[in-house]
Amino acid sequence: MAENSKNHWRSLPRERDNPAVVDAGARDEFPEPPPAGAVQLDRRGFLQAAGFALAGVAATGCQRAPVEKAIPYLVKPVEVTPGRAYHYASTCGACPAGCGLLVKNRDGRPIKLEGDPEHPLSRGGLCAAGQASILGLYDSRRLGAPLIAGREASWEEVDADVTASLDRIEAEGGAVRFLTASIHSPTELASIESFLGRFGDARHIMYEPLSSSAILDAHQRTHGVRILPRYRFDRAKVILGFDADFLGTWISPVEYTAAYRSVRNVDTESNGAESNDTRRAYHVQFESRLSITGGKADRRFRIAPGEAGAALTELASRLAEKARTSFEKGSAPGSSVPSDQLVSLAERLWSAKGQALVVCGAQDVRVQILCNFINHLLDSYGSTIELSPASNQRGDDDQALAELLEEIRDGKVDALFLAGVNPLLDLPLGTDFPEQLGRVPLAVSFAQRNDETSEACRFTCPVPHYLESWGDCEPVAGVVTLQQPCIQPFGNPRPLLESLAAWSGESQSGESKSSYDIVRATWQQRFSGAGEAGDFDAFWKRAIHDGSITVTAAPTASPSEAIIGFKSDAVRAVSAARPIPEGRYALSLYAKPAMLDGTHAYNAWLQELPDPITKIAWDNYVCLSSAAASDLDVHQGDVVSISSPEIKDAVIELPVVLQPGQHDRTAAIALGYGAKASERFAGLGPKWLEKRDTVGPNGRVGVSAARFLQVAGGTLQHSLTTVVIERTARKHLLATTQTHHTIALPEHLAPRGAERREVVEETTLAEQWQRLHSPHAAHQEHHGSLWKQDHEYTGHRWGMAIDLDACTGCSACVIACQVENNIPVVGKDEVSRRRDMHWIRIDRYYSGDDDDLEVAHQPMLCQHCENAPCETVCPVLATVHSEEGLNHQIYNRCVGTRYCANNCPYKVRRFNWFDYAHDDRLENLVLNPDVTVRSRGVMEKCSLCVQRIQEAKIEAKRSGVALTDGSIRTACEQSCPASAIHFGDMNDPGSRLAGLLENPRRYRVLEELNVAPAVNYLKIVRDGKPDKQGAPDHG
Amino acid sequence: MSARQLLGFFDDEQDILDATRAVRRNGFVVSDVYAPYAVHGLDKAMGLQPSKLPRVCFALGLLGAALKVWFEIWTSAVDWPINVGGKPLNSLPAFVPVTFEVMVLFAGMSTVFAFVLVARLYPGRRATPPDPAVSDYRFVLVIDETDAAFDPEVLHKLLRKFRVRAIEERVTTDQESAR
Amino acid sequence: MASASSALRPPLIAGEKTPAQVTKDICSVLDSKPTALWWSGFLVSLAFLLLGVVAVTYQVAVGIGTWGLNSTVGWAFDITNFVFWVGIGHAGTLISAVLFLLRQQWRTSVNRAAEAMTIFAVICAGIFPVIHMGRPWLAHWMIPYPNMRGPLWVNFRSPLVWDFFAILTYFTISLTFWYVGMLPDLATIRDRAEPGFRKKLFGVLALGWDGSYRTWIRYETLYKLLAGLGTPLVISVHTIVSWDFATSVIPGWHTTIFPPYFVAGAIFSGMSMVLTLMIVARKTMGLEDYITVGHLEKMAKLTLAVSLMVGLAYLTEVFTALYSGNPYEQFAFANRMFGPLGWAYWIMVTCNVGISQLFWFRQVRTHWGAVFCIAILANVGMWFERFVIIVSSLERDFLPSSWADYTPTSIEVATLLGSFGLFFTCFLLFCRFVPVIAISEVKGVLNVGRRREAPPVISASPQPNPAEGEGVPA
Amino acid sequence: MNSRILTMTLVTGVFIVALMTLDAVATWPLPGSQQGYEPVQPIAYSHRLHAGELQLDCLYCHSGAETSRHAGIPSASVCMNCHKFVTASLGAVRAEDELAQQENRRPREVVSPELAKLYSALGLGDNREPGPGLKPKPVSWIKVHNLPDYAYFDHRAHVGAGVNCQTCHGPVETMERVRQAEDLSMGWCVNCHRAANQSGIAGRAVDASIDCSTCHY
Repeated sequence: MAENSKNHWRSLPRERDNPAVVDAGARDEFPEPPPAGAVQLDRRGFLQAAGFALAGVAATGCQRAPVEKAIPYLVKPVEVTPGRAYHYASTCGACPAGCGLLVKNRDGRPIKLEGDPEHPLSRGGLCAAGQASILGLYDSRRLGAPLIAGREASWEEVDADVTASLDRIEAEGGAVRFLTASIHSPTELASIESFLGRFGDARHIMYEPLSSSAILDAHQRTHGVRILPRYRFDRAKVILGFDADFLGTWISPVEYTAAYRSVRNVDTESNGAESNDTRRAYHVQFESRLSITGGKADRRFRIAPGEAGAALTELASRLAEKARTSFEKGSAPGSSVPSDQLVSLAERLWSAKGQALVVCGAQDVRVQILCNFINHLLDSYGSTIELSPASNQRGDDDQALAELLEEIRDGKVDALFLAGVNPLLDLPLGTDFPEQLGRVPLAVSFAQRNDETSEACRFTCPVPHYLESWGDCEPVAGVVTLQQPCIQPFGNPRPLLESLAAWSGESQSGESKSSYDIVRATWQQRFSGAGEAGDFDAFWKRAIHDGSITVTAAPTASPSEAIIGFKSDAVRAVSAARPIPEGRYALSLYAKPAMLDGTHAYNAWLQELPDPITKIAWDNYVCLSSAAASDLDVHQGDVVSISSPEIKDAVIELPVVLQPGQHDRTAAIALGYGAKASERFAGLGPKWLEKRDTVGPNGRVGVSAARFLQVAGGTLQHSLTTVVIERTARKHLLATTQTHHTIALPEHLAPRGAERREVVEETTLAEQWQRLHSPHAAHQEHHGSLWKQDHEYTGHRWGMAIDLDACTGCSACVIACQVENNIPVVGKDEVSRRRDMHWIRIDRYYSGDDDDLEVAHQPMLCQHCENAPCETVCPVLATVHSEEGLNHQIYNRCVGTRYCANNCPYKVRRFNWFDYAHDDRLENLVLNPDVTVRSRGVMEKCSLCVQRIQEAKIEAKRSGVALTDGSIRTACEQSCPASAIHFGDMNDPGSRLAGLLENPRRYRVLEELNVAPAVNYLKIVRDGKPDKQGAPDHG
Repeated sequence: MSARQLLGFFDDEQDILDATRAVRRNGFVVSDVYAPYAVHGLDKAMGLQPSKLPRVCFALGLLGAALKVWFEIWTSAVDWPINVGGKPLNSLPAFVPVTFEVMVLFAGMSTVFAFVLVARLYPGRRATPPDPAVSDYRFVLVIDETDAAFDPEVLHKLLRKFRVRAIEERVTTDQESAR
Repeated sequence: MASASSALRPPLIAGEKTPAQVTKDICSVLDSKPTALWWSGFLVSLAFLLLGVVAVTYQVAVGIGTWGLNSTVGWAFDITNFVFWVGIGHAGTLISAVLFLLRQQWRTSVNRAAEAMTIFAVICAGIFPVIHMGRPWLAHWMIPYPNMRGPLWVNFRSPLVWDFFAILTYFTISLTFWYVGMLPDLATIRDRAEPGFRKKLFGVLALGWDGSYRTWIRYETLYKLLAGLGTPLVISVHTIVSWDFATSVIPGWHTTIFPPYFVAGAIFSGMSMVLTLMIVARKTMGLEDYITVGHLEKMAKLTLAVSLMVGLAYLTEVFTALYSGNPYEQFAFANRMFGPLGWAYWIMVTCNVGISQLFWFRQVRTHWGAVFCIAILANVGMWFERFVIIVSSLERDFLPSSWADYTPTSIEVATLLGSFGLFFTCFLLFCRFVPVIAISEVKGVLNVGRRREAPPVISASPQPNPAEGEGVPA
Repeated sequence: MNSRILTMTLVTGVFIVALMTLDAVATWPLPGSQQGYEPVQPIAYSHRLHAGELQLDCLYCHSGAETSRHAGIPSASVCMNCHKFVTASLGAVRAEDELAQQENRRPREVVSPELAKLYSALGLGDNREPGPGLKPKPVSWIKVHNLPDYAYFDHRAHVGAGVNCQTCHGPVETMERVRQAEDLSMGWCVNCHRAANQSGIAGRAVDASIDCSTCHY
């Protein structure tokens, strides 16, 4: 940790020339940990006394608090005021979607990532992975220095070796390959290009484990240019999804969620209308396993993984008729979807011509071509699908990848550079691949951690976290965002750009160009090239300040002129899917919204985040429909062994999870698990007598299913394999945070007439429309009070409204809350004991049957009841009500009787069963200095981010202006991509919240208890489904 | 001063009852009776006033309750009024249980203290029963030899009627037995 | 006169004892060396006590997480044990106070032991609310003492604060009652003891009691007063304990029947525990003459009566749920009976209402073995009653999403055993050092139902009216 | 009548005992109260001199107090604003001058030992110039006013409301070495807030909430 912590304290690049502060950092920020007793005493003081580095010294006697030192800067940076937060605009590097960030810095270190509301794509949202990526910055296991054959080395050595062998290869004209994840940084692309330029046989190959390359290939065939189009869900009125989890994991979920919400919101007049032409977007999802996208769909069809083609063919033929285009439908339809459904669907699509959008996640070029064809017939290109400006969020090319792997096997590659990828984890490579990779003369891996791939490479070059380095992004042509460092790098990593610069022979003198110069240079050139008006420095300053700018897309970025009209000759009907052999199951390998492809496997927050659908944390598993499970005679938690006749010696063992709404012949397994990075979680969590370990028998979290991926037909296919499933005798403990999955009570216990709990309320589009246009407002139940009312809320009265119709369950809010409020990670055992500490719990309820499953997500947090049952029972006044309607939990007063939690009807209170570890002093830097780190034995719960409220109020007082609505945004609200959460002042008639309280969809959970929650919910809107409540006026 | 006393020793509760009555009827002054256990009616026979402890009990019980209810209202509604679960600051009904308990505590304990005070019982007090067997089975009737009119003969005769086991005369100087 | 009614009233104390004999019989236990039986019992209890101490120390050192609780089920063994022990603690005061006021003279043989039991049970009970806290070292914050926090007082609306005061009062009053009741006997021991430490010790404890009747009369008044205070106290204490649940919002807790329900249950469990201990005592310490089959039978009858009350409470509870039309309540009870903890519910019903019906039969009532078994089972049942009420209600409350199950850990089980260890250790020590039977009170009832020897030949005394001879003071 | 007297005595007794305990307990200090804490600082900086005699505004050095939760300890560069030129007390300089006149030589520069520490901290050599091999090393002051970790105090709010620094920090301008004047207990804070709500601060009405979340979150 020592070398990682080195000079972390320097807050900004321009402090670089102040060795004094560096030194201060080196010596004083991280003293030897004081004796156990004292650690607890000053753990938070260490963070709290902002602007100082507090060195904890062991307590001098019991009564006296420990001596705390205060070490000021020698020369204080201008923008750093101890205790004041300041924000930098930057770009998220957690995935290639490139969402906008506002990095909240405190005392020279980032402590929270917030979505950038001005960002043209993400519009203020930020996903769970993005929120959590800040933890990677303070990861004490990151590489601090380059490795040569596993031994630490200096950059000089590395440069010498690498350049030497590069020169040799150049001379011999050897093959140089550069394998990266999708890159949309113009500068990186350019410098890789220029770096490879000097070699005769050089290629830059991008790939993604969750590949979308079929889409690009399809457009190559149909539009003559290999690009990923930009999908404009915000322009669609009818949305068709085929195995594309575009709200959860597909390409750019945050962007899509925001767009999707904008056309689904029934409160906006246009979407609220009933007539078909202006009603809200109608969404149909065809999928083999239940995704959060499917959960939001108006109509959902279970299809086998290979079946999309057949369904699309049928649709295509119907639409072709309408469009009077010829289309060889070929053999009889092999789709299990009732054709009348498809007919009406075709009707619907046709009627929405120009406003329809069909997206497909299948990794089969023929299917994607069909999809393009349909979109073409529906005039989607140019309206709901943009080819220019196109998206750069995916640039993967599986064909090239396949060739590369071939070359490596044959030992034809002389130099291999891997950046931001971990093929040994996420590609279906044989067990012999590592030493094949070892045989590559020059294998260089650019990585933050020593992962599977780096181990196999001779050179491992640590790259800085994206919050530590300069960079630029162009997720969509013309939308440019910058990354700027918010803290000096820990250890001594070197940005990819600088390494390339150093090796491309440009800087022989030894001192290499800084990435800052390189990025700036690119833009200088682009600026002049694009002939923008005005002076560059102004442009550059604005760019850095705003974080994102829009420029006319660079010619390379947008091949508009290359695009040709739709080439229909490529279009072929896709006959019925390959039948799934008897006794086998079609395997669908998918990604979880948090874990994605496994790049974040090191991230405890994401590992502990319950999956939005299964509500299981700390594991991957094989999902089966209940029918399949009964066929196999297995139950939840039974371990099964999964093997495939198609792939030799690929056998994995995973626990079974019963998943409603899943296709009966499909088994679904999440990718990204079983990563080496997760070995660190061994022994995580409180240590005690009956503790169980977080990692599985393989010493890692979950098991990697990458072996079942297949490279076929030029694409990396994640749902091609069919597997044999055999039960074993063993069971596996699953850490699930919700065990009862429906709002319906168990049949044999349910009182007649109350089989279903009205916790999540629903309405229909028709009813909603009629309400919206009928005079009478939302009906309010009034309960008389036994007590005389002693407490008027005259000033502010904080409250919240959560739109269940908007909520997709993506869980971004859960992580945002965890980061903001210093919520500890407790480990698998504790989670499995139902002691997860998340302040927001997203309840997920199913209703209906497998074929017509309805999913409801309900974020459940402290409801801040006006008549709070928890407060009355607390003996020591540790939880009381504030003058502003908040329910306070005072940690330092709490004695931990847990009576309040028992008496909470919503069960949203969390108890510190143990002292949860905050031992990693580096990781502690991510803690929010404005929130107490709770000790053992105290209750905690959602505070509606009272620290933000206080900050805003004090700041308003100081500057003498009144608080404006929206100036306080809770962490969850801020990060929600669907902006489903609204915090505000209920006493302010002008506030958004006040408006929402008038909304006919507004209701309060368990209102009949008369606890009068301050958190309100807006009913889910179902499309034409009968109202579950029966009573239209309810709520 | 010194007092001359005549002690009659009995073994049966009925005898001591009758004897006491008879002695007093014959105009003698019963100074005290020592008994191993409470004999019903003996107090009447001795002509003792009923104890006044109940008054102490009642008064202090009331005082305790009053103090407590005042304290509860003062702390919750006056000294630091805090909104707890939307309940009124002075939620009187919720204060009843504690008030009751404190009332009982005050009443009970104060009565006990009052008892030890009036009975002059305290740790280390020397117990001087006229006969060590008093705490076992023996009853002792103590009669003051008051004036010249006092005739031991009559008394002896009288006591013998009630199967007195023994009679002896004592001169006590301490106030102990003259209580 | 007694003789008139002797035919109707069997003697309370067997074996034609004289006061002197009584003293001898009861005190001899204290003079003699402890029996092997006593030693074995004592060592076993001590072992359990140590186990409990270890468990509690571990839990306080490591955290409440060492118990099987979770975010949904915040109370289980801890509060179950608390209510269980408080319940046990109720019989003592009941027998000494209520039966005293009701002039049930047979109580004299058992009240001392019962009161002792009360005190030890309350000690056991009092431990749990403290150790169940997340931060037990801050337990004193329950006391509204002046402080430098503003001052910040306590929340007098919280049933836990009520509990604190109730338990405190109950313990203090019971202890006083017990001690005051023992004063004459302490004097007896003092007077029998050879000069030496024992004599000195008991001399101090006896506060110089000399059996003067002027003291006796005040003593009687005091005793009556304490009994009068103790009776409502007993009821209030368990009422308050029941309010821990009744004042909450959780279906299955939030019900008005709880106070009588809990009080009945408490008396039931207390009676059973007294029965258990009585049988043990009379067997191991040869007190058959004092704790007669008659006593057992009377206790058994009482137990039967209370068990019927408990049964009625169970029925009423279910009926209320059905009749209320409150779906949450209805589900709570359906779940209690047929849900995951159904087995526990049926154990409770069987032990508390079912088996005790055997007491209808005289043969059962008078057979000490049978009585012993039934009493034990009743205690098991009562423990489960509290467990079912607390856990099954918490496991399945309002939001299905937060339903969770509870399984105890080894630490919790050890703690429960430890509390039993503590209880029996205390009780066995009590048997050794103070008279287990109220000597002076027993002497008072020796003549009940017994023909006195012939009156003196010459009797100048007027015939005492029958009423006097009858009403022998208790 | 015996017992009536008794009742009286008992009642009064109970009262007296109660009052005595109340009084006694109320004056117990909270464990960890550091009132009177007066640690020795690495550099003997005198608030009496700077804030008292020279009457420097507190906010000149503790500039954070207006704008931030923390008043902050001035960075060494702030000291240098003056001490680039002022290197010793006037007395010392005069003395050197006289000495120089007697020995008729040019007066040497006088640097007070305490200021020397400051210079060395900044890594400055002769004439306050960065010298070769001189390594800057920040001054580690000892924090005097420590609040518990769970209590949040915001200087902004108080300075903004017009609370004097001395209200909480005592007469710093008279202190050679800073001492914790108040006990900084919760009761002390709360009662000040109550008083402020009653009578306002400097005549202006203020809203000094005594909600728990004012300090605890």
